[in-house]
Amino acid sequence: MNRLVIGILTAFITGLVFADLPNDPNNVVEKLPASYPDTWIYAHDTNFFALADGKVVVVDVAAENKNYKGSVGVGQFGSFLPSSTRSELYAAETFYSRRLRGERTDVITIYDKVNLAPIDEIVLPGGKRGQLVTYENTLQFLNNEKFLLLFNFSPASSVTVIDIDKRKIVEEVQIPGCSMIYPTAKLSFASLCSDDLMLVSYLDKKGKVKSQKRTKKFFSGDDDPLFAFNAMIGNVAYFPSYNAQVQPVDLSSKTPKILKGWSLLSDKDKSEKWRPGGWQIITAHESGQLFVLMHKDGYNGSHKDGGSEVWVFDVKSKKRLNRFVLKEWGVSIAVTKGDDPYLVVTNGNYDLDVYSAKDGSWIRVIGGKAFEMPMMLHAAK
Amino acid sequence: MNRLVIGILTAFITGLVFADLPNDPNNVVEKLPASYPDTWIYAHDTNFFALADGKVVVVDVAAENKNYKGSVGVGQFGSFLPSSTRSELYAAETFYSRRLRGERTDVITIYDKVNLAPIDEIVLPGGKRGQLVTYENTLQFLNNEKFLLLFNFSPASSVTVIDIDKRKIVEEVQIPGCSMIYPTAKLSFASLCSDDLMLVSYLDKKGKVKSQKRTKKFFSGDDDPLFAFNAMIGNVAYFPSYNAQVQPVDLSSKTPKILKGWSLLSDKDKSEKWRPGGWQIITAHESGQLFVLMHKDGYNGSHKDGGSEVWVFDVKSKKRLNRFVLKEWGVSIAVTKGDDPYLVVTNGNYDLDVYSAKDGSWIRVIGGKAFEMPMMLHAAK
Amino acid sequence: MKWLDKLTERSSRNVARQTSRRSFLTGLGTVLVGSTAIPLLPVARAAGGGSAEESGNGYHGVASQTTGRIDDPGDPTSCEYWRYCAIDGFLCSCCGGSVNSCPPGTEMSPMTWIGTCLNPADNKHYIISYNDCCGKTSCGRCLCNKNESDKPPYRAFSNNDTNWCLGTESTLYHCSTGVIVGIATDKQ
Amino acid sequence: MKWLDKLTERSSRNVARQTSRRSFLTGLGTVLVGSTAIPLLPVARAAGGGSAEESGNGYHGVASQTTGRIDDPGDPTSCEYWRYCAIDGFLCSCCGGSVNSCPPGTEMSPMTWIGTCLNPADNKHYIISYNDCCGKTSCGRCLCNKNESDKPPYRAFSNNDTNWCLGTESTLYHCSTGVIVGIATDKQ
Repeated sequence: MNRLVIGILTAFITGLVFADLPNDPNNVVEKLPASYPDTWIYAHDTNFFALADGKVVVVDVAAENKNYKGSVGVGQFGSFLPSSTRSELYAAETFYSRRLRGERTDVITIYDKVNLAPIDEIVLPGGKRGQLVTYENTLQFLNNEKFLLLFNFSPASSVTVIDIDKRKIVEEVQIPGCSMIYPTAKLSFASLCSDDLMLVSYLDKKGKVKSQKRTKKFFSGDDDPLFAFNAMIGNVAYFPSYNAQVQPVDLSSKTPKILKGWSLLSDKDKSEKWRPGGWQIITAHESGQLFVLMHKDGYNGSHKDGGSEVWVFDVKSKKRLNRFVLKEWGVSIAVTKGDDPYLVVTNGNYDLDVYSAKDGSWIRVIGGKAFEMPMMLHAAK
Repeated sequence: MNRLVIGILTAFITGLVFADLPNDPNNVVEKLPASYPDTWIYAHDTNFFALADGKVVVVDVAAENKNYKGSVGVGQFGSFLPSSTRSELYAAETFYSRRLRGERTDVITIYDKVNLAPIDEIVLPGGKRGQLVTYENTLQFLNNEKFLLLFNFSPASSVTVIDIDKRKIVEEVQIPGCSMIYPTAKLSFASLCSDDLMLVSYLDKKGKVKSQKRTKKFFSGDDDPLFAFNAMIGNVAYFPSYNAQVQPVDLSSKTPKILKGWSLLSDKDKSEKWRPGGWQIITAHESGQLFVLMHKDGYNGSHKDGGSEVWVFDVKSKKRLNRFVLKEWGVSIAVTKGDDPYLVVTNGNYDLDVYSAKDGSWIRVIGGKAFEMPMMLHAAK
Repeated sequence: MKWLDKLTERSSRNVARQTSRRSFLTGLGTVLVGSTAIPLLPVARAAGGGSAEESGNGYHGVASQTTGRIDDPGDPTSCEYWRYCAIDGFLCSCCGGSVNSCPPGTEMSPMTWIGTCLNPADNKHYIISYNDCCGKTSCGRCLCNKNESDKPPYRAFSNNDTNWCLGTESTLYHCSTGVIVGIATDKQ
Repeated sequence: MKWLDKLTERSSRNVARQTSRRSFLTGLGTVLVGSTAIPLLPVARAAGGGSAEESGNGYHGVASQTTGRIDDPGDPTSCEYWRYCAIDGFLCSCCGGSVNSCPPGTEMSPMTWIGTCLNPADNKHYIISYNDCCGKTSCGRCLCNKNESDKPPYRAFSNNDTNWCLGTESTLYHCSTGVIVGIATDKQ
């Protein structure tokens, strides 16, 4: 616009007689609904450049605008889990009296969803909370969310059982040589072990351990390890392997049923060395679709490289339904539930790309330094 | 290189008979000298993207290689001061029992220079430590480094006096309407005040306040405020103003002597609206040279914009000696002491550019995500 | 809470839109023509090409908003929005709050610094209180620093270098609002 | 302490040098030709032009080093240095330590994860202990992630996702070393 036009516009606008803008209301703090829509996800920002200062951001991936809803602090390799039966969020963290040093206090903080404010905390003794780059299965529910289970690593492995109704620790289950918490039936959970099998721990109604049992060996950690990430469809957990096998495990009954595995790859895919890679490399939609983040030219060590495509499989037919070429290189993926699911991808710039999970069309990017490194995306379940 | 050449080279190299590399020594932690060379500076990274997690990095600007010597945590708008008489560093910080919230503890931590490890701390009561984007004059020595003085803001202003020999708080001096600590004679300090003057506080030998006195008004906070940053040459503090005046204040005697000010600008400079701007916008060399970070086309609000040039002045003749055009836009500047001084510039990418302070020639860049935002550069004094 | 712009490489790429001339970035490959920054260097130029992801606010991955009022013009997610003439921090409008409200779980500081900004719609100056929202870590989104009539710390209530998360349960700074608290009658 | 590469815009500009093919960045405007990444997109190309500031290690503002030994070839500030075949974190060589020592004021973790890396000088496999240095905040410099034979967390001592600042006074992770602890006799 030239100066003349600007002048005319200015004269026009300032010629209007406006009443003064009213003073704003005082001291307003936003609130969120008691339960969140299916299109809201929790993006866990591990923040490697200030590891103690991680956070979880609540994001509405369906909204073009005002999609950053709020945040809670979850730092120092913290674990996070949203409840689906209570209006609560759980964050397992480690604090020091002098931020970086001094006295250590491990805590599970309970936040309410409406105010994203802490309402209580459970102090964890022993300084043994497992600190890993954000994994989903380090903090899990059991018994219809009556129990909260936390993975410990000191480097001895164990699982702390917390009664959330009472907000009390009720048990510590030793799981030597094993890792992670994969809930099976109402009162039992499995863990993946270094000797290529699962250890199943059975609890009683009070959360005390009753017994433990090892499955047979069903994979090879030497030759083709299963990722510790999986995707759940119904009660079946789908574990991908480094070399693109899928190992389904039926977790509906007390003792996991190891189902028949299959390969994600055609002969052509194999010759091109397609493999799963990235951080959170697998996700699913309840309709029976599995989404896997894939990269070409895989090699020993490429399993965390991320991927250029997301492949969609039907778990019944074991057929590939779709192959989405990502707009930007992907690091982690999650799919929202419901009839109009979104595929959310943490991209290589550490922004979130939102795609249609139906056809892979790109919809929007959500970022702008909202996160340093949103490694883990929790979709509502 | 083609495959053949690589093959030949590989054959050649592997054809050499090497002894096995020895095992490395175990558990080695580096140490630093008890006093640091003049070419080492302290870069205070305020880290706005994780404010609680700031730090100070010790950097050897004279070294091309291994110039990152170590770091200490100084977060949550912390203040930092290196000793020149002891092998100690002082950091004033604020901690919370749950990192972001919970019980507040303000502390001055004492680090030893050799190990960059905390050796003691002084707990500060009252939760009133002044939290500002890093300023040099919020933490200062008095009485040949026997006293350490810390600025408080709650929003009442005061200065806490600490006896470092005893590591005990000895006094709190109220400085209502004033800010910062500019040491004058052995047992007194000045502060800049909202009513365009300095308040001088006089202590006794134990650090207790004896009396206070206000200077006459000598600048205009309304029309042309003095920056709170200054540069010291001998006992004279040079305060730049927003509009490029320099106000020298002689701090050698108990009561500051307001010297005659002068302008940094020629008529041509004025017509081009050159002004000081950035964060730490002024620094000096003991030989009598003043360095000011300057930008063109100044306006109301440009005083933190940074600058494209550093102008060098002789404070005796009040003449501009040099005009260094910076390789990258500058944010903060500091000059090291000695015969071969360096001009260190925090640039717009938040790396450090190192120049010769003699001729302005660019020497090296030090960065690589070593800092998020090194706003304040402390050179040895 | 006040500070200077963080210049990530991203922001230096989006220099033409993300930053006004009031930024360090003017040194990084741009030249000022009137009030518009024109990228000059190859890097800036390569990245300066607009795309659907770039909203008018200049923050990649942050969609524009409006106030919904013709007499309160502009985009509250943009550093150029009129109320932000002396703001320094992350815009709460990008962080789960709005121009006059704090994100969930933060606490609005009862103490503030004050600016006086010109509303281009009615050509009146308003007194803006830059209340900080406190108690969570840095939001990180939409960092914006404007310093119109900002004074040094010895004029505390006109200073935006101070952490104004004062009188709150926690002094952790999260983001800043721009709340209208009155008309500045003594300005033209 | 192990993790994936942080991709700032800076690193995506320096893609050809900073990252090997073992990086997310291969999706951001590069294509692999043999073992060399060639930048394709204009942004990458504009930034890819070498300058004196860019040392061979690919980290802008970090000067190269050598071990001083012909039988220990490479640059300990480069992610491509042979000992780093399964490292994940900030290289202590860039942080005031070295390939086998911790920066001042940090504590070396007594527990580690183990990699087996091929020394190209003698074509032997060495057992590398990636001892973390702990007790200060993230160094931030020279982030490097390689995962040769890295296993999931249930094979804990071959896993680099775990915070190995264990058994130290503080579990804060600062940087990682690559300490030779032996020859791998069972590898060719």
